[in-house]
Amino acid sequence: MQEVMKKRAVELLSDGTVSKVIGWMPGEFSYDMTPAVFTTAGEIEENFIYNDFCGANVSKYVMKEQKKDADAKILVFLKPCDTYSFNQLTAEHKISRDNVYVIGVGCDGMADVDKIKAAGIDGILGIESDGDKFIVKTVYGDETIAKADAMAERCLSCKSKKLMVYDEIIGEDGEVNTDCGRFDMVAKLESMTADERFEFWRGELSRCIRCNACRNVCPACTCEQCVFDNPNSGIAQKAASDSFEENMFHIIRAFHVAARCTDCGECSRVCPERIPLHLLNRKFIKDINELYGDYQAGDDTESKNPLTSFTFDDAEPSVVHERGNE
Amino acid sequence: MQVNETFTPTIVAFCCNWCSYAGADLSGTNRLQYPANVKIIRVPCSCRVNPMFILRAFQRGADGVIICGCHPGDCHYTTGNYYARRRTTLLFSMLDYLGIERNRTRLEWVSAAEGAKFAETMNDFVAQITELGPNRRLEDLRCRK
Amino acid sequence: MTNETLIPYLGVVTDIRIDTPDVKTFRVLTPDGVKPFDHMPGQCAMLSIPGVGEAMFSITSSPTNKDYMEFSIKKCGCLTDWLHMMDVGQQITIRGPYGKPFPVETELKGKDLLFIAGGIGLAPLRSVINYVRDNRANYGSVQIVYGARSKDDLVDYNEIINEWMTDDGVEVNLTIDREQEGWDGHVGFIPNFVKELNPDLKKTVLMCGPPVMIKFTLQGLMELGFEKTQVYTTMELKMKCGVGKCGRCNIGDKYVCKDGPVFRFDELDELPDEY
Amino acid sequence: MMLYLSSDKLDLFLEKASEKLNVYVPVDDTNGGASYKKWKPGTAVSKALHTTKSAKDFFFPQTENLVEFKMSGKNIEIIDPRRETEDYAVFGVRACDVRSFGILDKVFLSDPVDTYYKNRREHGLILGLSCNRPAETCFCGTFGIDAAEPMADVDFTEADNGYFIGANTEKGTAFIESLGDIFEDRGAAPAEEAKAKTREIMKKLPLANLTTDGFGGDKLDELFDAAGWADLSEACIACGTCTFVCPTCQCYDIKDYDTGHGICRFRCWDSCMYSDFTKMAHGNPRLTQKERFRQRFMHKLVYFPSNNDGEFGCVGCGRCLASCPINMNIVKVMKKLAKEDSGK
Repeated sequence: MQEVMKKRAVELLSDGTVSKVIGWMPGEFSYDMTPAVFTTAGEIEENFIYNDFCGANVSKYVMKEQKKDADAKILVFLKPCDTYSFNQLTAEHKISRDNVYVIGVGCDGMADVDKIKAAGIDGILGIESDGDKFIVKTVYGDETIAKADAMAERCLSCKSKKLMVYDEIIGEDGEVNTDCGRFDMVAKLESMTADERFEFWRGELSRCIRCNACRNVCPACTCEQCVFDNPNSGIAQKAASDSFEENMFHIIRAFHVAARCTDCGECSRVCPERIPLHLLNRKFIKDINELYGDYQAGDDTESKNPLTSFTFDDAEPSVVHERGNE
Repeated sequence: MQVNETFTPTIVAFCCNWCSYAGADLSGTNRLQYPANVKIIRVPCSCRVNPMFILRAFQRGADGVIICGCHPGDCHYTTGNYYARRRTTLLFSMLDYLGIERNRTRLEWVSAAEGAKFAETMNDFVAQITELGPNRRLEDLRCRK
Repeated sequence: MTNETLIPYLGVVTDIRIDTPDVKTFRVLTPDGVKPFDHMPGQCAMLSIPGVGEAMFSITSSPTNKDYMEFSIKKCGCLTDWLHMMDVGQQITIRGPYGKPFPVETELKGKDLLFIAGGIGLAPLRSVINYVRDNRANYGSVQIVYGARSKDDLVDYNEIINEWMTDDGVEVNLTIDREQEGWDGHVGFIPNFVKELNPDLKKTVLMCGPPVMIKFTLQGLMELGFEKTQVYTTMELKMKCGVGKCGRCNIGDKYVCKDGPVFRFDELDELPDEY
Repeated sequence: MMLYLSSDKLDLFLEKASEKLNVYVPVDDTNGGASYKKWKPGTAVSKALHTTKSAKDFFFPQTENLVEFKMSGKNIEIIDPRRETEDYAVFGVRACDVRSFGILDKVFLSDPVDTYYKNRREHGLILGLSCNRPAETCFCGTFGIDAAEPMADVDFTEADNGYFIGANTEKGTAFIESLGDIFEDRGAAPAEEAKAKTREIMKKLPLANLTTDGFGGDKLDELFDAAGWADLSEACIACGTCTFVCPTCQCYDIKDYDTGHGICRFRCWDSCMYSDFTKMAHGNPRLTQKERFRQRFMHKLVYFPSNNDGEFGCVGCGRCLASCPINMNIVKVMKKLAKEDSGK
């Protein structure tokens, strides 16, 4: 896959279709790839990499590059979940679609090194892909782990392997999976008592260190100045000072992206404290689906966001009081 | 949750300028009683109530928050309350999801002519919050006196 | 009073003088009616209104003034807006003094001095000027070049006219940016004015003002033949702690609050251009 | 001869210690990380190499109240909110974190002393634990740290189904003596063997050859203007993860919070990666992420050594390598800049 991608990138650069390529460059180990912008064929030949650990959603970098130079022609490689974010950004006029050449990259789920480490494999010197296994060389000896066991948590409940936007495809396009079970955990929480839910979320959110990684990485968080950074908002706080601050930050963060969140799972991926933040976003998605009809942000660039539309016979807020466990 | 007999809750009521705020006025001129611990904040429309307002009310010591707006179809700005209805529903649902007592928040449609309904709603809400006890799950400890 | 660095003392504003439309000078004493602390010219203090903010201001009054401390403050942000709104008798908090002063007791002793100030940039220099005037025997000639946008924007105009200009051995050159009715003095920007004045190359220069003025005046001085070792300035960056620990006011490895705010230009030259 | 405590007696040791002071131990979190928690009977000590956050919280907490103000009319009352700090011990601190305390000391205990920090520092007892299974992200050796010898108040070395214990400070010796006879005496050979083994593993790690050549206080000009910063900072998303998990990052912000019945002035960790870090009413000297990104690494590799006799502001714990959302970190910075330097 990597070689095909490299070849196409070099071709598109040389024939002048694009002037910048957004991809990944290698890290120190075999799993720490960094998103990168390439401008020459030489750089791509030398440094372009794509493998199971390139999980970062690069759609937001398109926006960043277009801010620097609105007319630059950009080539971007998008995985299925990234294409949803890309569509959503296009719908919100944050990205000008015309100047982007999208190569959709088929995806069978990305690996997460934390899962490998959680399986007790550490001191990693190198990771090789071998069929449905990874062979992990470590200072403590070689280990093997099934790819299924090393798959990122978010990929286990992948909603769709279908590429929603592309100019061409490398690899194989997949299907939307309506039976992915991504709301199972939300439903499980809903079925708990209020006290249990409170305990669960205190346990998770109290670890928050307010590093803002979840906000900054989010492809839906595109405000010029975040309300939490605005000294005039009255809530600009850097402190993780008190349970209220943590609750407030995460409620508002999730609320501000409600109905725009494509459920790409980046927030949970980047959290250094591994707080399952996607469960907040998914709660909103689930509620929207149940109350206002199925809606998937990023499906296309045309349909109307459920929070900027309404029907005359929407449910009253008291519906919250009537269902589920107290 | 400990229920204190002498507990007097602090209630914040966001009232739409065009209906429930006038409704509150009407209930006053009609000498209808509603508790003095309901603090009314006038907003131009129920749709103006940012979720942050609700959270900050709790932060600053509110034990319950109620939003009052025009009946669906009667919005001064035609559609504001329809948007408010969706947003508030989602926010209330999220608060519930986080384990915050679901009865601490409420949305009611009260028109300018419904002075009696306003007083009745407030009395009922205050009773409900009194029963729930003080807000402990969404309070800012720094603000506790 | 405590010797804690981050816990401030209490101060009372006993007098507010309106200098220009956007500059006021505040006189600060402790609640007991004495000067909060001793300082040297060029040093700063952290003033704060709790709940509004805390910020670093240069101390405008001279150390030789044993009765009170003064701060000339321009209205330009959240805290300064608040300070401008307050009345006499308001308590504020104050801590300091912070930073290194102008080397008035060492390198500047016996020198002929040229002060160049633009706008509110007079605030830190006024402390030095009055210190020098009060210790006249220790220094050579004093020349002051001061400019502002208009006549109304000249800070301490009365003191300049009535005290500095009448002093022996003090030459004051004022300028404003644009022609104005009732102004028969010089009109023009400071960098050009300094060149026109063609000061003696033996003089040591103390300069403060907006960054663009400093940049061009320094260029002018170099063209006249001054050395960077002859020119001092005072810097400002965002500060929170005032004691070199909060980590934001650094230019390279130097902290403005602790190693500055007074720098000689040859010292600044060694630091990266990030200010 | 060394003191020895068998593994099954660790709980007894923690219990005895808890009678004298509060003991904090690393505990596994629900989602795979670890963090320090106060030990209670039944608390299981984590086997993790690192806690997610470093141990700097104990001396320099993420948020702490500095001073409180009561406002009435034109008058202000200043209240020092501090209460007496209790004695406490932190168990399981690795060599890198122990070194980081020395670095923090240089900032907070230099004149003028930060009394908030000093107070906590003085009440704390550090129980170090030598590493026996370092990870690929470890590079403490680069900064002259021996992963096998934490050099804390008391060092614990795992060997022979237990811990070999040695005190390095008077405070540590007094603490060990105060616990009575729960330890036995044993020959130190197994401990030395374990340490030697750790040192061997350290040599085989991928970052074992990383050096600080080309960095230091005297390299200011060439590093500041290095071309590599633009590429390195390209992908940075400007979050504060690296600074907040870092054991040596100590920048803070001071803010006021209106509680409705007073003003509480608190300080909290701040990150040079944030756009408002240096933003003032009249502008910002660090306008783009490149400058902010550069500041963080210049501080650790140039400014800090310049002001502290050549000591670097990094201890090689590897936390930023493990948690950066886009996998950019000090190792990549050092390698790229060193390469650029040698290419000249």
